[in-house]
Amino acid sequence: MQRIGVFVCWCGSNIAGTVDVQAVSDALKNEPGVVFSTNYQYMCSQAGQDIIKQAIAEHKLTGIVVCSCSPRMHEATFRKTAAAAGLNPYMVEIANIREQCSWVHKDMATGTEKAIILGKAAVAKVNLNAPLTPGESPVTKRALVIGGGIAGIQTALDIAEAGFPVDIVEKKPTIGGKMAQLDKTFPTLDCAACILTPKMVDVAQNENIRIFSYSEIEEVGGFVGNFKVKIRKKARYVKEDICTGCGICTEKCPQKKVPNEFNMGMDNRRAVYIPFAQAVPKVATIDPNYCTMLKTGKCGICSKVCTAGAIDYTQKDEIIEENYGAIVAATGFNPISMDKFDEYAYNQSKDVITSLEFERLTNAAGPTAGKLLRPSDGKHPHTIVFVQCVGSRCAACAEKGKEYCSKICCMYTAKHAMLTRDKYPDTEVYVFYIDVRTPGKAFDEFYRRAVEEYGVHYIKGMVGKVFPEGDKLMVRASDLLANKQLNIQADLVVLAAAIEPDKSARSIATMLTASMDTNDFFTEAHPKLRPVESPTAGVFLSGTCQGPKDIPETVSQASAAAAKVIGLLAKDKLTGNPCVAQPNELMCNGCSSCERVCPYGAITYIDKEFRMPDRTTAIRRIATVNEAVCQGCGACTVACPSGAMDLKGFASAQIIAEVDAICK
Amino acid sequence: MNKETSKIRDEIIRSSGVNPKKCMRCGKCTATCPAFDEMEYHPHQFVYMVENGDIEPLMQSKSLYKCLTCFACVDRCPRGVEPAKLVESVRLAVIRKQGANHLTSDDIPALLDEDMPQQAIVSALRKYSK
Amino acid sequence: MQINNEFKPKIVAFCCNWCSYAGADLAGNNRLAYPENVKIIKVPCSCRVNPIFILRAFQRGADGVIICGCHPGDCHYTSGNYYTRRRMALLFSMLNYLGIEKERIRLEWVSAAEGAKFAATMNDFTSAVAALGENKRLEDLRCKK
Amino acid sequence: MKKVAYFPGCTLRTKAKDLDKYAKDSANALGFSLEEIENWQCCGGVFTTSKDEIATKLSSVRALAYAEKNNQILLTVCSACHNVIKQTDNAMRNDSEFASHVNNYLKDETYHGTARVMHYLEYLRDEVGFDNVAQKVVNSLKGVKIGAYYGCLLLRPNSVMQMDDPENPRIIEDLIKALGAEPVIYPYRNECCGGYVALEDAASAKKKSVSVLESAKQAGADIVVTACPLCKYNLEKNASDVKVVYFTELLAQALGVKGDENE
Repeated sequence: MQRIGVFVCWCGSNIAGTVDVQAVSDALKNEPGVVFSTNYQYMCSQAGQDIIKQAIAEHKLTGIVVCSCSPRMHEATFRKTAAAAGLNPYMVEIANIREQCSWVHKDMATGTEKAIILGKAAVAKVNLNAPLTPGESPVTKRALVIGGGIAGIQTALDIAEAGFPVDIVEKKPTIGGKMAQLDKTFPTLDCAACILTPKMVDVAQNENIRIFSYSEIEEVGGFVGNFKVKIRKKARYVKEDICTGCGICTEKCPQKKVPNEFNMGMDNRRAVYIPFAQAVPKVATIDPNYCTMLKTGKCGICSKVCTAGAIDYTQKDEIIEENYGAIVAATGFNPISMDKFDEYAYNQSKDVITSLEFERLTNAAGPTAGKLLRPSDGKHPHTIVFVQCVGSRCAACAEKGKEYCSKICCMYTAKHAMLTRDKYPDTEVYVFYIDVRTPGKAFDEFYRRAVEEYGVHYIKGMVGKVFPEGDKLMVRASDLLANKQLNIQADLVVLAAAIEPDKSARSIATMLTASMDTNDFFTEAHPKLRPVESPTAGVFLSGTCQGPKDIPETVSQASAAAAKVIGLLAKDKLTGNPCVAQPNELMCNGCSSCERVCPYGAITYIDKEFRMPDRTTAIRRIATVNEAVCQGCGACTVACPSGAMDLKGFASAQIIAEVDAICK
Repeated sequence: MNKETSKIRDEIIRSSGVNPKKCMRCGKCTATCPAFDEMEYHPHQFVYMVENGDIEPLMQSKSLYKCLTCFACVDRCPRGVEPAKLVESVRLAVIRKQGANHLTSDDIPALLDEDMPQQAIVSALRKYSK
Repeated sequence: MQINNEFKPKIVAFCCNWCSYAGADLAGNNRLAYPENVKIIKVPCSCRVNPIFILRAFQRGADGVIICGCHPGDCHYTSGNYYTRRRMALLFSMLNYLGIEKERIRLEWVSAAEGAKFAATMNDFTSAVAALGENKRLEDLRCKK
Repeated sequence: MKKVAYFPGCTLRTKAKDLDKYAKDSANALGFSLEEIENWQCCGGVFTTSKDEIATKLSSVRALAYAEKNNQILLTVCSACHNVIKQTDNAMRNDSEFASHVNNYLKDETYHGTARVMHYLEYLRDEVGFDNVAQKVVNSLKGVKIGAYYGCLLLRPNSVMQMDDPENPRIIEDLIKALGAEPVIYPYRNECCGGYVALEDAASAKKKSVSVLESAKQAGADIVVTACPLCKYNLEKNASDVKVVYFTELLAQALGVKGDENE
């Protein structure tokens, strides 16, 4: 039999105003198991907590009921109080007589009556409580970063700097991501490569960082502190440890007609390639879709010219298994396809390009060596039209565009317009905008400079249609402020395509059991207060996989995610939730019903030897619960046909006792 | 906005099924309108003016009979506003009044040439008269 | 004080810890009144609610039982509320077969942000149950001679 | 021979007899026959978008109900008829209030939204197959440069018409290729010709039609094909030296069923 103490809180007048607290403590005094009952003005205060501690000692209490505010408010407080007095913290139950009683009822009589019933239910439950000890699990002191763009790079560097080992998994042959493709960065106009490539080198040289490039996540198991991950290292047909990155193979390969994805397909690369000069790792990769040797078995030139002997046509995909304490998603973004927006004639004219293609056209390492030339005829364009919000803020139909604002386009378009006018003052530049959105440090000043100093024509209105006519592009647009329809004869049209999460994000989210929104951006645990954590413990978010953001914002978020990871990895052990499922071995018949409903894969089966009544032994298959994996939802307890599965802290008998107390 | 105006506005919004509040003022409808030069009020103005109950000038305007119903604005609007349907509902608010048909069958012979297909006549009558 | 002889149904509400219980707290924070007949039992997830608990409540004289969980897709445990939805569909039809009116049992999705919905739901449910009058008790045949 | 329910439309009985005749003859050559539905009435030429325009849509609904009752595809050739019937079908499927209003008028001919409206072009693409059309060609149009003129009615509103990419269509170009000719893509092929406004404001229609034809001519087209009598009228009236013909005429010519005058 328990020895229960009841403590009724007044919460000043919050409770005492509508509930006769004395009557409640008197009524509960007579409940089975109750040996002490009192009330006090503020139970959560130091004095109130002392009353509880004193009563535990004086009356040798084994259980406690606090009738007070919501357990979401002070359950932890009173559990600590009990623990300080030597009582198991899970012997404390809260009757919520504030949020669910005094605050929603006006009448003293009804409030008091309900408070008594809620108290009785809590007493009935505590009578069946048992001391619980939370399990502990060790923390694997290694982090995984999925994605090697600027977000993944920054997160990995910060974690490594704190002394923890980090692995970066990048599906492309090199890290660097989208930032590596950019020319200059707003609002300071420093060159992207100049600030990114040193970081890429830091990553390569950091002893705590391993890079798995040309690799993908295959499988994720385990839980916070103890993730088990399988990584598929795709065959690149080049021995990474031997290749010196000299590039001779990439010059001699006879297959010259492979669209170069790094330059957005605006020029060609070979079948064996290094994406760009500053690639990390600087190792060649053979593209199996184009390599003649791999496809037909005839060629082998790259192997012949490689003095290091790094080419290996027999290489196979390799699966690497590694354990991690924390995982960071940094899967990034892509511009959306322009196929559904052919009123802008993207598929009808080579001279209609996206902004990312424009970046490559102005980049010194791009297909035109940094000279702004039209893709169709290589001529210098004299009139350029930029169109903003192509596919962003588009709510007409889901398969066409994105309802959200892509956030970065206003600024990079201002940058493109400004740089064009700076380098080629003979060029007329028009920007069609719906709104110019430039919140950010020195952002609006930047945009105004494009207008005021560089003479970019900003026109409030939208382009309706682009007609490719001869070697010109007739741009039909509106100028809303002048109430005019404009027809501009342009040489180049640049579309600010909306951005969307990388297509791989969804399958990665599924593997991580991390949730996503309808746009396939990862959701954060709390939109304001926990912006870099996913709701799944141990999974963190970095960069544009969580929502559109520019480089400064991405880097801040990347460092924030790293701080969270470091906080986790700094712990030696994680304390679990003791309210987990527990099977009764004698009742379990090994039917697997519980295993099938468990969302966490926490239930497995073992064969155990039992002594039978006739003194023989029998081996029976029974369920066991991994307490570190179980999150305590209770789905298995209902699925179990024999009633063998129960949930600690929310046992069937306890809940039935509460039901009985309420219905009495 | 007085009661009468707001009644007309609500009726136009109801019968067209267009929600002008969805408009984000990008002007793509006007940018794409092939009848821009013939119109005094342009598609984005129809949306804005209906929303604000500024409907009388629209009802007086010849723009009502210049819209080609080509649906370019409907297809290209990023917010799904469908300005052409609004133009039609404003026009209906005019021609449904007693004796306010814009075109009657008596007007037709003068407008015809020998190649004019029936399609043009029935279409115009359907759009311009009740 | 007015003497109130009107029928006051006993109502048991099972609320999941993450959404609906927090929704009930929010109703309290905003002082949104609902009938005192409603007594809440906290469960970690709506999928912890065993049909036996509901039958037990009807055995012990409850006039109505309501189960509240997170909205579909928002379950803290990913899929718990989907289990609840399927289980309750079966249980409700069985209760109907036993002669318990379908208005006496309800499954609702209430998020942590929906304090107003919680209060409105409880008001609505209580008046629906009150309109039906007292429930007949389920009896356990095993207890009869 | 497979029979297909066919809605010809008023203009095909008068000014656009060619569009109709060649469609029928070509169908026969391709192994299907166009069976005119009973007691059809003029579709009205344009779709009235207002939700409370009921009477103007009844003729289309009757045609749809006929196809539904006989469990048939409802085939159209004229762009305008196709646009009106397809949009009416869409309203009947998705606006239940409108549908019940309409069905109240139609005692024995109520429509429940299950007919399949197809344009002749779609039928050639999806049912016959352009490959099969190409095999039946006897007079290849090799070397002829043809610009497809879609106008607005075949493609828009795209959410309803669902015929092709509304901004970069290819269905007529694919047919032109199947007939052995060379399709010419020009930017104004999905711009409006001026439509029925021509009746009142010939200048407006002229401006639009001239832009279309100029665009086609600049791109090198010798002939422009259309599926719409009104487009043909507007373009021809303002024609420069580009010939405007119905796509069915071209088809009949390639299939060798046009009659002797051009052979």
